Amino acid sequence: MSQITSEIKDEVTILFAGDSGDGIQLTGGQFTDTAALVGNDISTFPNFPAEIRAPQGTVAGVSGFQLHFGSIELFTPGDQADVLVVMNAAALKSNLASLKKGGIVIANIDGFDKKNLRLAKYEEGLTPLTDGTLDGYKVHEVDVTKITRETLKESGLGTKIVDRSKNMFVLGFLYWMYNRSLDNTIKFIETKFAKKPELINSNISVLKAGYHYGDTAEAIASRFEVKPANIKPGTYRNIMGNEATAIGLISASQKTGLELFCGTYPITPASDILHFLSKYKNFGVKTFQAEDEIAGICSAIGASFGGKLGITTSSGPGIALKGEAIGLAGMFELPLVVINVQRGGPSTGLPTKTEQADLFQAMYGRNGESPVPVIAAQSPKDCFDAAYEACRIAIEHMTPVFLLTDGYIANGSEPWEVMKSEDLKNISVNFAEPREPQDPAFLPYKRDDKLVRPWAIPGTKGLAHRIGGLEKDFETGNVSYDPENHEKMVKVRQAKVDEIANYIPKQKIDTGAESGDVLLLSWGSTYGAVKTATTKLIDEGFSVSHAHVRYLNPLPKNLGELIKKFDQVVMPEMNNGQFIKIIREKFLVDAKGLNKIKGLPFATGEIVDKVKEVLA
Amino acid sequence: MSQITSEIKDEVTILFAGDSGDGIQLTGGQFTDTAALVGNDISTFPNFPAEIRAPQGTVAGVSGFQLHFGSIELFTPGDQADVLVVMNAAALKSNLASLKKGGIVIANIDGFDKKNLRLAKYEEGLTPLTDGTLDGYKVHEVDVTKITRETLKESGLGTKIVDRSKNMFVLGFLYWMYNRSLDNTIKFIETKFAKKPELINSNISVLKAGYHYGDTAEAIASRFEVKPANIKPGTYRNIMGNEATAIGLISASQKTGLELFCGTYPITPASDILHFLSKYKNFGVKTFQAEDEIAGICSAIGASFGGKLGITTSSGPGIALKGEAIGLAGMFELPLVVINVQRGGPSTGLPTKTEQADLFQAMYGRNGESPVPVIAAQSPKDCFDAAYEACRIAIEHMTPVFLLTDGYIANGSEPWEVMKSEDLKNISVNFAEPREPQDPAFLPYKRDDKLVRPWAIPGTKGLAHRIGGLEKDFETGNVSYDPENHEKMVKVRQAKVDEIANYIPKQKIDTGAESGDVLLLSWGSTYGAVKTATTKLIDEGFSVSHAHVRYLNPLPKNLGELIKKFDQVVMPEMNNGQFIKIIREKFLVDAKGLNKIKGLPFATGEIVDKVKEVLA
Amino acid sequence: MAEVKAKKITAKDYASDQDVKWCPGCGDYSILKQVQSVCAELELNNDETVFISGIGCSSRFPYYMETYGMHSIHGRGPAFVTGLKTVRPDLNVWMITGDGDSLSIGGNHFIHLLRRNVDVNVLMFNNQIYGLTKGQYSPTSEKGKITKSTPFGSIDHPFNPLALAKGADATFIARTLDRDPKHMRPVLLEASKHKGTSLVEIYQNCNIFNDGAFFTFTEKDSKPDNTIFVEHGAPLLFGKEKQKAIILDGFTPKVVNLEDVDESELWIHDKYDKVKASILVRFFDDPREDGCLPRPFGIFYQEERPIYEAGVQAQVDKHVEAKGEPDLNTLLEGPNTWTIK
Amino acid sequence: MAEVKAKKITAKDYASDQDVKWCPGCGDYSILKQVQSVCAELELNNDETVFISGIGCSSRFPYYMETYGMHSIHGRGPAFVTGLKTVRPDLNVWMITGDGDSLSIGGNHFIHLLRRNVDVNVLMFNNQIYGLTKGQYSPTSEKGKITKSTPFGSIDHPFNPLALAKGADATFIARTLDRDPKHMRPVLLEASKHKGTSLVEIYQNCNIFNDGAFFTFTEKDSKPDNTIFVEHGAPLLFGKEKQKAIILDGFTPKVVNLEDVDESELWIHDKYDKVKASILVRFFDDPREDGCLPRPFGIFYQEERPIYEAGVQAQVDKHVEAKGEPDLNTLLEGPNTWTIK
Ligand SMILES: Cc1ncc(C[n+]2csc(CCOP(=O)(O)OP(=O)(O)O)c2C)c(N)n1
Ligand SMILES: Cc1ncc(C[n+]2csc(CCOP(=O)(O)OP(=O)(O)O)c2C)c(N)n1
Ligand code: SF4
Ligand code: SF4
Ligand SMILES: [Mg+2]
Ligand SMILES: [Mg+2]
Repeated sequence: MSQITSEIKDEVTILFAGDSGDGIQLTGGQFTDTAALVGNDISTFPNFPAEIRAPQGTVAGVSGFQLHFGSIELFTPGDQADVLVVMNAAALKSNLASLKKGGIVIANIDGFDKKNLRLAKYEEGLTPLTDGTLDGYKVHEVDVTKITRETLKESGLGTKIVDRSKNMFVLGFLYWMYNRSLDNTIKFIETKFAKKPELINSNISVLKAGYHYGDTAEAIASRFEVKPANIKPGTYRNIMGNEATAIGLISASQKTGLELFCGTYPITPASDILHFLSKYKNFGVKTFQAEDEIAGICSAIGASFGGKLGITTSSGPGIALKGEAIGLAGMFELPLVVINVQRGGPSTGLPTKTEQADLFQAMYGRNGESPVPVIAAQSPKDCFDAAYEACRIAIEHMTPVFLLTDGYIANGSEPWEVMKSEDLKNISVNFAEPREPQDPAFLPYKRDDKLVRPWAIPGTKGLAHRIGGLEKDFETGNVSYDPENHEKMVKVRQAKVDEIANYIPKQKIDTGAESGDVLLLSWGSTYGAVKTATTKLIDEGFSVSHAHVRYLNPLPKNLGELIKKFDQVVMPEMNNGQFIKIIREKFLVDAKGLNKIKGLPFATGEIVDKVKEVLA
Repeated sequence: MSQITSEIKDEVTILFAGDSGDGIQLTGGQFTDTAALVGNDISTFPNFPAEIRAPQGTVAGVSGFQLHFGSIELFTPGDQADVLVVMNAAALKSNLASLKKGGIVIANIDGFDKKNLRLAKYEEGLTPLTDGTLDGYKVHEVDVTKITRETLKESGLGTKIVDRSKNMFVLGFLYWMYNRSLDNTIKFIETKFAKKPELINSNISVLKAGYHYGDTAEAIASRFEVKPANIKPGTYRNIMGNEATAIGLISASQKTGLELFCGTYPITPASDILHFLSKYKNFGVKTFQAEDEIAGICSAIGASFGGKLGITTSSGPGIALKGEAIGLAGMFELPLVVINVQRGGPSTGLPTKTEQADLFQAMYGRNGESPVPVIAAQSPKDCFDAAYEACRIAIEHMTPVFLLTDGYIANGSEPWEVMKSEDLKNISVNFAEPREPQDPAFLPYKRDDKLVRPWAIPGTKGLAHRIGGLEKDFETGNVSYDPENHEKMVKVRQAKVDEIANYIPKQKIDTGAESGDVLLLSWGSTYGAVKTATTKLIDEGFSVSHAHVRYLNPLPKNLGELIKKFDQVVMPEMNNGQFIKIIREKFLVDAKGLNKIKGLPFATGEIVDKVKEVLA
Repeated sequence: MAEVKAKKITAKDYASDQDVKWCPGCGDYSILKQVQSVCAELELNNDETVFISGIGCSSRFPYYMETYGMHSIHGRGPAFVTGLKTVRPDLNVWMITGDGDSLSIGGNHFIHLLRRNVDVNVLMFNNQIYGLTKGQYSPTSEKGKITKSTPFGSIDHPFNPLALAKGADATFIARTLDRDPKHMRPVLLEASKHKGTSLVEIYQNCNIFNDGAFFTFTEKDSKPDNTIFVEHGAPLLFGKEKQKAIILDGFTPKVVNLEDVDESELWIHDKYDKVKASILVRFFDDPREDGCLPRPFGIFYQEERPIYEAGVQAQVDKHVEAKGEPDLNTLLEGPNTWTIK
Repeated sequence: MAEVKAKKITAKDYASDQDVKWCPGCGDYSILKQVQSVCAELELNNDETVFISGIGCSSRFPYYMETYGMHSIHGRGPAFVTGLKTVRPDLNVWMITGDGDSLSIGGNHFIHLLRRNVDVNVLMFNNQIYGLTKGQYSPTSEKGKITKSTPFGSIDHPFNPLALAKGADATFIARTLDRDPKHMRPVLLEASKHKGTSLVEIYQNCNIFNDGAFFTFTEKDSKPDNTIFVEHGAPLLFGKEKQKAIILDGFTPKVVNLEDVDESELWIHDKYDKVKASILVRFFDDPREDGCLPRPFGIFYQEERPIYEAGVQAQVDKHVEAKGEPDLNTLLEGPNTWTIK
């Protein structure tokens, strides 16, 4: 056994990549759980191919899972990887750019045979393992397939099944590299294959073989240690964004006692919200997979009319179909939450990639003056809070509400300190009271001091009334073509949305001082990258602060004030500049955009560089 | 016969109002034609009820036609009427507010009987003709029904038919009041009833009876004269906005030799474009009344793919359904004209009223970064130029183009100097040339220096290629998930639209000096009112100018410069402030909005007052 | 209904305070009247009844009913209905739609509603025209129809709405006429009793834009020979004296004189028979053509099939039973936690 | 086709240069192969052929064809096709769609395409699942289907696609199977020759999300007793030895032993017979049930009806003839002008 050193690291990013069939997501998930259990902070991001299962070995079929874990607080899945694990040539080809200069490559050499090289479209006769492509990287070639087969040659299992446990070898090897216990994964294997005991043994053997390979292989010069992070004591779980959204919605339903109805139509990357919700039938959740997005939202409005919590979910192209109905919900003044898990656009665009380019669609994608509150989630776990808050605003202010998340945080995950039901903010539901014939006539559009009309649900005695999309009288809600009434109604619908600013928190500076040279002003899923960049810049001595806006409409009342305390405003967005237009228009400040439109989240460095450029 | 004076007037506004069945539109139309023939400038605006034919006598069933004619140039159908003609009590009730203080009311007293008063919901036992409601107005009561029946008592026609010519009496009377010849209307009657000669005589008799009634009736103290306007010599026709749009489209089709295909679905107030287009089959026009708006636009894109001129028309709620397909057309980079005849919104809103509140929907109502050129028409006749220009941009720049008009100009009419085919700007169509196998591979997304890709239509040899909504490679157009390519494509699609600014006229000041205290900056159908107001303000000595923007995206290159020459910018819009947001954001000027959201066009006075307020 | 109800419920109790604004003479009035009267007969509780419509002249209907109501979006009525019924199976829901609303823009929601079998009564006012937008042809307009948008005649082959409904596996299919209130009433009653989506197509005269479209079937002269009123268990007879019958000759329906056929050959209407219904909905000849089959009215088909909202509720109930009352804290905790101390 | 064509046209001439990216083993491959081979047999000109699709795994199809192609919007294929054919009746157009694409979001356009009878070949890849979005149930999934979005089983009654198509008055209705290329080929050929909308439903195995959905109809053991391959003019026979027949007993289709019935009683398939087709499309029993009818394959129905685009063109031609070549100046001038001097 050679001399193996142990290096201590604050944070490490590992990128697992291989064919869709290689069990990449599972491998990544296991490492994540194990890291979480020892108390590392973590942040993950899976990266799926657009094809379901494109031909094995091709670049189109590569699936990736990026995991960032550390002894410090983390806010992103890492800009670039320290370690790249590749199961085949295609995986290397499509991910090498994501590896840090000088990083480690762990390559399954069986995935670099002639056929795989050809499928990955490497030049005939050349292999990147030797042709200089990997100069400057630390490369560990391992014949995973061979060793796995070797390990299980006595198992009596068929080759196909044997080969499926290759990922356990890799996992074991990485556990060794990072000095991790196998216990958690062994437990997992035992549960997972409870009904197929022969697979329990085989998988555990291969896992251990991987671990022991680390011990014995000559090649590896150092192991790494990542200490537990200084995380607030408490009980944690790992949570994906879409899961957090679903749980946030159900929590709002449970806290209010309003049955949750989700009318939706599958679309990437939003479908998982439906999948999660549909499991919780015992929470009274009703999911309706409609014939299209229009039926999805209209059914949700129907449910809201019936006095329940109507939700609809989709992504950009599907949201495009909902505009007319969102306008109607605005006229109805009924609660409704519209969730857009944004993806790369325009049109069908890049369905499995991320982007923030649907903000304007949320703000303005309807005919007429049709204001709708818009809020955005900033990280996987934050989807919970954002979804809960969207429900609160919808119900308490009787309005459709847009919740924007995106593919990056929807599929990404991070640890979440488990909340208790009691910790959740109260949401008040005000159904109109039944009336007797002798009571004064019911006025379905008469507003309270929040400018909110009553929620009068069918089945309530004496409240029978009709609603519709034609302009309505200010109080009775009857159809009205009166010009003055129309203007009054347009203004009051706007005022009602503006009024919400009185019921949301003031804008805070997230990181940095209250005034200074540069304010980084961001929204949505860029949070982690911008925060990390800000910290870095401050460390380097720059006068930079970061404010992150959850409430995009209405804006927090103090936002203008806050902005004006900085000489410059820089706004990173994963689009061609949308929120920046709102800020420029509203506050007449010459904010500068930093725009990335690559279907990928920001790297910290990109933000750091931009700020330095602005300050230069 | 009493002494009748003749007063000379520069301009007069008459508002005809009555039941939908009273022939109001026809009466107004005839007066218009006659006024045009003697050389008056004219501008008209019909005002339909939302119900098809709401119960006779009710306010909901009142139909109106406003006509402004004069010896001076006119740009609006008049703020308030000099003369209000009412066929019944409901017509008075719903239109009195539109009459100038001291104006003339001509009331058909038969329409003020008990039943009519009740239907119009006047208080029991009171009639507005005598209860003081009309104090301060000059009222002429005429028993139109009685005199009409009297006139035709020998005709042998049934009462129902007789009563239908009541409107001719009114028309005759007004011809007398304004000293007009009956000739044009007599010719019209002769043509219209060519197949029913008995109706020719009866209608002409009643028309004359109306005229003679003016001569004999004691009540009328003065006749009016409106001299011919100083109109540019030429041949004119009267044209409605929707008709002008249709003819503009057909003209573009004829000039380019591209067959016109309009895929659409009926909706008020856009349907008339379909109705007009569908008459011109001999111009090779193909209209497709689709099953919905989505099919309408998709079929038009199909036609564009086939190498023809694809058009789709709708109004706000229908446009809401087209967002996804507009995004696709943007990805396809195929010509397409999307026409939105805006109406009162949001949602179903006020279908028969006017508004300009769909600008943001046109700009941003899609997922992802999906820029689309937007232009707007400013008056009924201008719909021709705007439609033609929309086709030019679509074809020459291979892009979907939004054309915005609205209910006000779509249904309004004004004289239009007839154009000749030769006068029309050339539009160049560039189909990709066929290729032989030995030619270099065809690159469907390779751009020319305008950043425009080739139009390669099925049936062309050697150009077989596939297009789709997924992100495409910069040159080959093949599906590409490459991050850099995506950003490049997003930017180039934006640049292509921005590039159009090099192919449109610079922004001009319409009225007033190049610099000054206030710039009135407007767009769309507010043109006439703003121009009239500007003239008035200048006459009163204010330093005010008016610029009217046709090209809303991209903006004319010099707009920023032009704006900055004024101390203040005031932007009248029939919405809650949309274009103003674009101007504020882009030029960081603190423009002030003047917003009217009543389903009605601006009155000149409203604009004048606002400017004075700003300058105070 | 409360037992002490003193006053008899009448149709008027279902009329709202809004002015009815259809054109004078419109067939919609007669339907409104029958529906209000059927509501009275069924003693529906105003507060537990909901009328939902799309957009069109016909879709103004809910405004005129003193019940809960929703005038929604063109063509989307079925989706609102499905959402509402899924969470509120307790309500009595009616959907009002036009031929354009349900078969043009709303065609997809319409067929999905039928296949899902949500428990709602659908009244389709078929006037073979777009009324509200002032007279364009609709998907039920006969070919060659001259309208504002087809000045030279329409080209599209029209839908046969009931054949389409059958193709979508509707569980209750009926047709009636605005001008035959006596026929309409029992059909509406049966429809309202059916558990599932009850589709009633109502031929409705638009006297402004398509006057007389159905006069062949409604006016005294032509009605007897051009219509056949089907009744469960009775043979298909028609004609002024019920002297004509329909039989199936091989696979072809044929008109015969009653006296020429043996009783055993007669086609006995059975509303539960799928095959018969499939053929019956296809009696859709142009009445202007020679030798055409009469147009049937009545209840063509009825089937018991589980209703959608009940299936949804059953799954919820089953899971509540199996897993017990929901505990939010368990949900928040999830299956896998770790603790940092 | 040019006469001097030296090289025989083969299926390969219709394969584009793009990598085919369906999952290995997907039924789509077999369909692609047959379509390319049928194109070759028909010697279609690549430049005059267009494939248009919606969105879904199946809808990636056009990328793989060396013809003009359009991968459009989910469910909207029929609208693009209608626009294209209306202005370009000269093109040979195929539409590719999935069960979700055509029957879920696109249901309305689908039925309108069928009624209008635009001349296009529609291939509906029915895998009874949403493939591209990773496995939710579709409108053709059997009731009780467990998928990602229905972990406890679906509740919706599925569409019978061909019954729906019949209800929408389709003029060509056929069904075939990915795993029976020998059957698929002639069906595709006939479809491509039919003037009007030819609907071919193709049962397609999604081996990732719904593997084996149609194995009853495709695998050797179960196929003979569960399928019936209809042929025009031939009796409805099936079974391993073609020993079973179907007859109509009154109004009820029944399975009998061939030897037990008289030849005259046999149901002879007639693809031009509306009534027979109406009944045949309803042979849609769940094969897991006892006494069920076999599932039919082949061409169920065919009818000659004018095609939409020809009707549109005829009106244009008629008006050009009647009014002469268009004169733009006349149009610009309109009917009523006056002159100011
Ligand atoms: C999205 C949308 N598209 C179009 C319209 C315009 N529109 C209103 S009703 C209607 C058709 C009405 O026809 P039908 O359903 O037959 O009702 P009817 O008026 O004949 O009773 C149309 C096209 C609309 N309101 N909304
Ligand atoms: C407007 C819109 N909604 C939803 C989607 C997501 N989506 C893509 S394909 C598909 C269903 C595919 O099912 P099917 O048509 O049966 O095709 P398959 O993949 O099974 O071949 C869905 C829901 C989309 N692309 N666009
Ligand atoms: S237009 Fe026709 S359908 Fe509409 S209200 Fe008038 S008569 Fe009735
Ligand atoms: S998911 Fe299914 S349908 Fe889609 S490519 Fe894979 S096997 Fe074929
Ligand atoms: Mg209708
Ligand atoms: Mg499918």
